[in-house]
Amino acid sequence: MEHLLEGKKINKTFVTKGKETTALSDVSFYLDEGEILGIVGESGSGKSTLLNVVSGLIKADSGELFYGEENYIGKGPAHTGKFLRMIFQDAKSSFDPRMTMEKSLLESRRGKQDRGELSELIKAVGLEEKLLSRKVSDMSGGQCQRMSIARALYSEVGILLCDEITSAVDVSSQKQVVELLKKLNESRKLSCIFVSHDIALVSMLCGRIMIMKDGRCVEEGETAAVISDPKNEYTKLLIESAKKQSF
Amino acid sequence: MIRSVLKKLAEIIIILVVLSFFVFVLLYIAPGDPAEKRLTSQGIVVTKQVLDAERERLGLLKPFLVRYGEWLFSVIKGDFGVSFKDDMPVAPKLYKGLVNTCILAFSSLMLSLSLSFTLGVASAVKKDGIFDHIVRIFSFVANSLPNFLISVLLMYFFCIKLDIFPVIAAGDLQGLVMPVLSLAIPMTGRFTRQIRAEILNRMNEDYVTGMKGRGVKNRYIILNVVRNSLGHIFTIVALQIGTLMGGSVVIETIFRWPGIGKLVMDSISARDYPVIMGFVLIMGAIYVVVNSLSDVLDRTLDPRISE
Amino acid sequence: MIVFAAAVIIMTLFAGVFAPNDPYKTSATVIRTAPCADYPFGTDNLGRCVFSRVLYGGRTTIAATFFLVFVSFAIGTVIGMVCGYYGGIADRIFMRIADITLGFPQMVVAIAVAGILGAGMKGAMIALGITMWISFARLARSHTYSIKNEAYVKTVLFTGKSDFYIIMVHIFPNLMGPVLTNALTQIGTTMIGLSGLSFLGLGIIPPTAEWGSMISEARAYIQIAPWSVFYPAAATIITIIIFNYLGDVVMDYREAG
Amino acid sequence: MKEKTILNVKDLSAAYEDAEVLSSVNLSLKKGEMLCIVGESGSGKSTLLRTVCGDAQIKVKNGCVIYGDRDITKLKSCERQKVLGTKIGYIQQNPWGAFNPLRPYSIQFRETLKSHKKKYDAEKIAELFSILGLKDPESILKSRPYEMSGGMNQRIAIAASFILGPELLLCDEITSALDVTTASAVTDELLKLKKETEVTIVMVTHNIGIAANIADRIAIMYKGQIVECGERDKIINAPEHEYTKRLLADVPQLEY
Repeated sequence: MEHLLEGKKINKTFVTKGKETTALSDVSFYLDEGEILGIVGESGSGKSTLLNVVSGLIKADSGELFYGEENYIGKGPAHTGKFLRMIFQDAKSSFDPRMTMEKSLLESRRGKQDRGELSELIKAVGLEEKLLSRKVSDMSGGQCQRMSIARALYSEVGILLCDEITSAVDVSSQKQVVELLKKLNESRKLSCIFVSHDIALVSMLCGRIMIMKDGRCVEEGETAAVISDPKNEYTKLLIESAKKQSF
Repeated sequence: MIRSVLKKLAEIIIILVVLSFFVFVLLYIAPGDPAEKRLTSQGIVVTKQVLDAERERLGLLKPFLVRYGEWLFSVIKGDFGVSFKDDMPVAPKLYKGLVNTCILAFSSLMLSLSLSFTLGVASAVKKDGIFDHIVRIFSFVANSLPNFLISVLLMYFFCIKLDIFPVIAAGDLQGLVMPVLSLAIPMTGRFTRQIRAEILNRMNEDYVTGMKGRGVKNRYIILNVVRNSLGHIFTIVALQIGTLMGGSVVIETIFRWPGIGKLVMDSISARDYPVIMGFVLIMGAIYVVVNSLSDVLDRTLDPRISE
Repeated sequence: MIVFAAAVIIMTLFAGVFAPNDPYKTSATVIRTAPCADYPFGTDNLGRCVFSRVLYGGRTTIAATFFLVFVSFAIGTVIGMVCGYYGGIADRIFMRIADITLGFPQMVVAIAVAGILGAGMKGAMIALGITMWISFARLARSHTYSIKNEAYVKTVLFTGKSDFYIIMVHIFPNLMGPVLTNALTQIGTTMIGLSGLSFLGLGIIPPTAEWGSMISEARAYIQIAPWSVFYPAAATIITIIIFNYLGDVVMDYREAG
Repeated sequence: MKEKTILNVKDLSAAYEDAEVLSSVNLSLKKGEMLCIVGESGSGKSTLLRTVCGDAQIKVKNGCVIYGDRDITKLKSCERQKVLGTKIGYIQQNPWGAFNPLRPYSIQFRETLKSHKKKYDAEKIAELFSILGLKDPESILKSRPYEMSGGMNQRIAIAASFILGPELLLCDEITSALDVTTASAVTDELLKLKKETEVTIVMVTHNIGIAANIADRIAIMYKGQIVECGERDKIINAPEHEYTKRLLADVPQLEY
């Protein structure tokens, strides 16, 4: 079957201070249309690097990346921006402090602008239209994060890459953002890769899950199956720790 | 560690070679004919023949790179050529001046460093107290005073009005006081401000809260903060070496202190190129070496600083 | 303080209006006159009005300072932004040069330039500018680098906008604040440097009025006519203090957020 | 367990410069219990701990904190220095926030102990280290904090607090900066230490899930006030306040 997005044997090594750190080794993944894929790992597991490689912000050392049939490895964000958008952890710094929300949103679309659609989208993400005239300093973290989802939607792409997008907001906003993604996934067939360190959160949102550790994918499968019957030792430990935080 | 020192050493050498090349190029493109200048200054009537002979003698007719090479080699051997003014070798003059300048610069550096370190740390620890306010005002004003102004004013009050110190510094201890003060006052102001800011900055680090939470005595906390700041304070000092050099040229000229700065100021009007070149090269070398040293020191004291 | 700064600038800018006498008119009859109604700050060795010369001298110093700071600001910011944005080998070479020249003895450069080209405003400006633009470039570079890594610039990358657009619309306006603050704090330092060089005879050449050179000239007869040293000295110190204070205030304000 | 109150916060209001962060907080601590204060960022939970420690930036507007029979918000700094550490310990969120990152642990342990006129006892340190799962205490003590991982540093910070034998330990989000697996290990070790020493612990956290698993009592903070405080079971199973209910509903739960 043809996947919407697919990565094969991606490798990436960073060199800092003359020391080499392997961030990704032979990582493969796929994303189907209308699916939300969760990637879980702790800091240094390579999950964010993977997302950056997929988005084109970082160039991989080797491997292949497919959007449909097109191999786009080595292409930068100017190219990948035609079919995907990335949403970052720090919602507040995702907006130019000197620009109004409206300008930021309009900037994201390549084609013809449509203000009617814009105000519709703002409502779809659960925000008020008057926020469009605000600057980032007058908005809360949760509002900003929903605004950046609206911005990605306005750019008319079908794939969202979410990098720890709920880590910096409080629990109620976190819940709202997750529910919003679920809703958009159903209503607009939005496909999404959702990276997080919080396996509980991912388990609520994603149909399929990938566990990463030390630059490798250690386990992958249907979320329910992985959580109820983990095969990998590390996955077991992760789930064990997560259970200690639930009630 | 050894690798990084070697790297630094190689870097210093490259910088010095580049610097010497620039100095030589500047000389090459300079207007005026040194041979002619030299002859006139010695009172010889300039004819074509005499001029050519002089040029030949000074080696001005050889190709550029050959001249540069020869000059560089003799400089490495410690020979900076002969003065255009009096045909005496330049190196001993530069050396003698350098020793005097070092006495002056080093004394004022030590004076202002010990003062500003004490003031800076104390006012940072007692932030917003009366003492801190006084130190801040003093250091702000001192930092705003050009040292040529300070020396003129000091000279007027202490040497002319009160007649405590000699107007012309003869190179002895008594003559050293005024020049040292003139150099040290603005520098103390600058250092105090920077050291105070540095310490305050480090006082905000999380571990200070952590130590207080364990009831660690203030004395130990301050020592920890100061210890961590040392590397950066050395860098601050090293970066001011340039200002110190410039300042000593001014001060030496005003107080007629027989240092290298005064020597070079006397040479500028005479277009005595070998002296000027030697001066620029020596000053550049000192600056580069001091800054590389402070860099190495900073990295040793704080290994977190990345390459 | 802004009022004082504005007053200093206006007084010197319109020196022609405020000056009671011609600053260059020598007069053998009024040599070294103590301050009086006609000559508020007295006269110098050639009988020139010190007050008028202080005003005109201020114009020279302040104009040269502003010009120098502005040129350094423009050159430094552009180079800093380009280096910070594109990175790569050119950036690394630039950073090495910047590390070395930061704090490079200006006086040594001035002496080298003056020794070869002869004394003059040009040499003094080159000597000061050679290290000053670096401070702007370093600042602009580090801010460009961090802004470039901010999520909002990364987000714009996906829209396929040109580098020029990103630099002009997103980076430049966001680094103006710190860079302009630096410009303000450089004013005092530049004045100290310029007047110091003139004092040594490496900057402005007499008879053009300039504070440093006025003090240098008058130093010789300070015992007989101390006013001809004190007034330009006071003018220098007060002006520097005003601009340094302004710089401090703006800096503190920015740090407080 | 004997129900003895060791700390009493009465009607406490406090502010940073002009913004009021705590308003009329009442809280009493029983000896030997584990109290978790749960709240979101900006709720004032960390400020509450810092007020007890006597942060110079926080101005107490009203109320008091009674420890022993004194109001510890009014202590002079030299008196406070004697209380902090030996009587009341404090550990913060940043794992690198307990020690000077550039100096070996051993010197810093010595400085800590010397400040309270106590002897350096290598055996006792080794014992604490082994409970905290730190192997090879000697080589650890020789190393410097910047070379160590966050989990290691937080464990050593806990050891440094326990070496002084405090009655009361204030923990400010001490596991929030750590990975989930490390965090749960550190929490387990802290509980082990608590059992051995019978220290009273106040644990501030934004994660009600952690509180539900380790607390005896839970206090919920919202906008500078304690909106609800009670036994763990009561708060988790039968919350009364709207905010508590919302918090419990919004926390992600492992679904399977």
